[in-house]
Amino acid sequence: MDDAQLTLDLDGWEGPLDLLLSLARGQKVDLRKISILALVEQYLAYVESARALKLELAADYLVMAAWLAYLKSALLLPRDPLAEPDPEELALRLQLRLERLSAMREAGARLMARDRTGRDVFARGAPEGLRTVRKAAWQAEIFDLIAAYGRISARTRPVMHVVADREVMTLEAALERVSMLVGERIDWSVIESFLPDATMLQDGERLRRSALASSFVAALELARQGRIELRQASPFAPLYLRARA
Amino acid sequence: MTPPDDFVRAVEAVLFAAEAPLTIDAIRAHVGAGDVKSALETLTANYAGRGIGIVRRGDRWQFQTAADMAHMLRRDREEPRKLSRAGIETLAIIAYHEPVTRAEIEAIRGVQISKGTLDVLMEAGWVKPAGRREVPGRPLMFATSREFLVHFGLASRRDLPGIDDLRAAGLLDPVDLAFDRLEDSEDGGEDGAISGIEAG
Amino acid sequence: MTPPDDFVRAVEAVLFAAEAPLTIDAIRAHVGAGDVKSALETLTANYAGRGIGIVRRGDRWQFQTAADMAHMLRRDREEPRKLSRAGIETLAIIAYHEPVTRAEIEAIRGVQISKGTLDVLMEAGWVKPAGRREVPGRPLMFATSREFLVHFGLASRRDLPGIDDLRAAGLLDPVDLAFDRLEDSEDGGEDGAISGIEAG
Repeated sequence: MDDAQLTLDLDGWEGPLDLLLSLARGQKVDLRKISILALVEQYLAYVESARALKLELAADYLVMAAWLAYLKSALLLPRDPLAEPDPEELALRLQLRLERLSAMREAGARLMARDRTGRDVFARGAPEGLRTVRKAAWQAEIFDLIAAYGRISARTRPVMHVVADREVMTLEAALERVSMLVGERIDWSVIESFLPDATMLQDGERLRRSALASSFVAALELARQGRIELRQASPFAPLYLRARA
Repeated sequence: MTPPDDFVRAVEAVLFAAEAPLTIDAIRAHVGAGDVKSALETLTANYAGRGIGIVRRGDRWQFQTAADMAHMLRRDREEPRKLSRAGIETLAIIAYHEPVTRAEIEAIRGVQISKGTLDVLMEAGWVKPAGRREVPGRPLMFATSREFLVHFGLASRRDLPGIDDLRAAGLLDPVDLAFDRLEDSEDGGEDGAISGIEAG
Repeated sequence: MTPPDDFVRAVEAVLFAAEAPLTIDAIRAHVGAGDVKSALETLTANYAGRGIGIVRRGDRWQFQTAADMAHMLRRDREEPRKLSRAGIETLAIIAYHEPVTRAEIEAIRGVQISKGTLDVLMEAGWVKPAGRREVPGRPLMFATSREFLVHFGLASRRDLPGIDDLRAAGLLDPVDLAFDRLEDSEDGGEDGAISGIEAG
């Protein structure tokens, strides 16, 4: 690879390591047997020629050039066993890096040369396609069902009130009671005194009112039959009863 | 399959990769000179009885999956889903009152039901149409199915608890009703007995 | 040619109809219970030497045309986009070293990766982020995808060209590790066992 070609390819380098690898390949030996010193000299010569042509080199290339110049001097000077880092070590590391880059470059080329889908091999042009039909598996428990019916019943059924039986005093009973009691009385007696003792009975107040109504009607009936007399001073005043003499 | 010669292989590959059925001329444009028709016949014979095959549609040829394998290309995946509240209430009404029309379900439920609700119940296989009511409009009636009994673990509909059972279980005591009753008794009113329409 | 049994035919039809490579589980979801793997092996043998065939790509299987039919099929087709040199090298480094960080890629190439390079590889669907390396800065790692295997016709990453030789030669180990090993062996120590960062 001559200088002219290197110059032409200036834009093509993928960094200083790439340039070094190309130069190393120029030695046409296994990278493990490469002369690092020769490689360094080639690189420095390339950078010099680029400068002579007033080509702008990226900073990476100049940094590498400076480092290689240091490596070159270290390799040429008599070996100082205390020198750190050991120039042989630096040279070996550079060689290892070149090997790795080279390996990946070859791997990339082999990868690209494979039978690639859409270029060399093809999938089916018009596949029928596979379909997955989602189907609901409906779930409900018996409790949900029963509870739902309970809920509907409670919510919507007409609520019917049934009035419980309760004790009343019938008109017949009142007639009998009033006609019997009135005969035992000598003087006028207020109608309430003919009622049964309400406090003795369960639900007494209700029964007392029923008895009052029935006894009043009974009193009217007995008066109509001429068996008793009624007396009341004014509307809503106490009503008195007395047996007819 | 015995490997065919390269010309037949080429026709096979071209037909496979094609995005639409191909005429013999179109195939030839890819594979070059050769007896395409005879290659297609060889391929048709090669694929006889396999899961895929070569078919002719008019003057065009294509690969396609065997007709008896079509059902394999589609698969059903069951996803568990819970019935909605409307769904379970509608199902309960049908179960307790069947056969019952949609209007009757709505009257009992006190709320309209959407068309989808009955569809879901029929899709689930729990409800089926059960003739028509002989009244004006002849509305469709619905009833529960055998799958309904199986799913809910019932020997028959008589196994469904009656209203008295529901009451005993407290299932007729939703919060609002119980609350109303509490208020009544505080006012000194008597307990209203609910006269249940006997179900079943 | 003996036609295969119905289970093998079903696997054949499903794989043929699929729009993308299928896992064994996906095939089973369509064809039902049976030895899918053995059916795939039967089919692979059946199609050996034909114009189309069955290949494994990672844990998925697909039909595709035979590689030697490429010249018949390229007609009228667009070439896949050409990758830049940086793109090719970066892809190779990721494939052979995955998972790998951007800094590790740059160390091998001796140059920074321009922003677009990884984007192009990810856009092509060949490279995907693969978690973060648990070191300071938690850098993102990259790895190849299933589409990478499909596109480059690899049954698995073990099929990457020359990967075994590269690993055996220590060329997939970082420079520091390789250097230490060389030093060890020069110091008369036993050959350092290759404690390569296991790929894949």
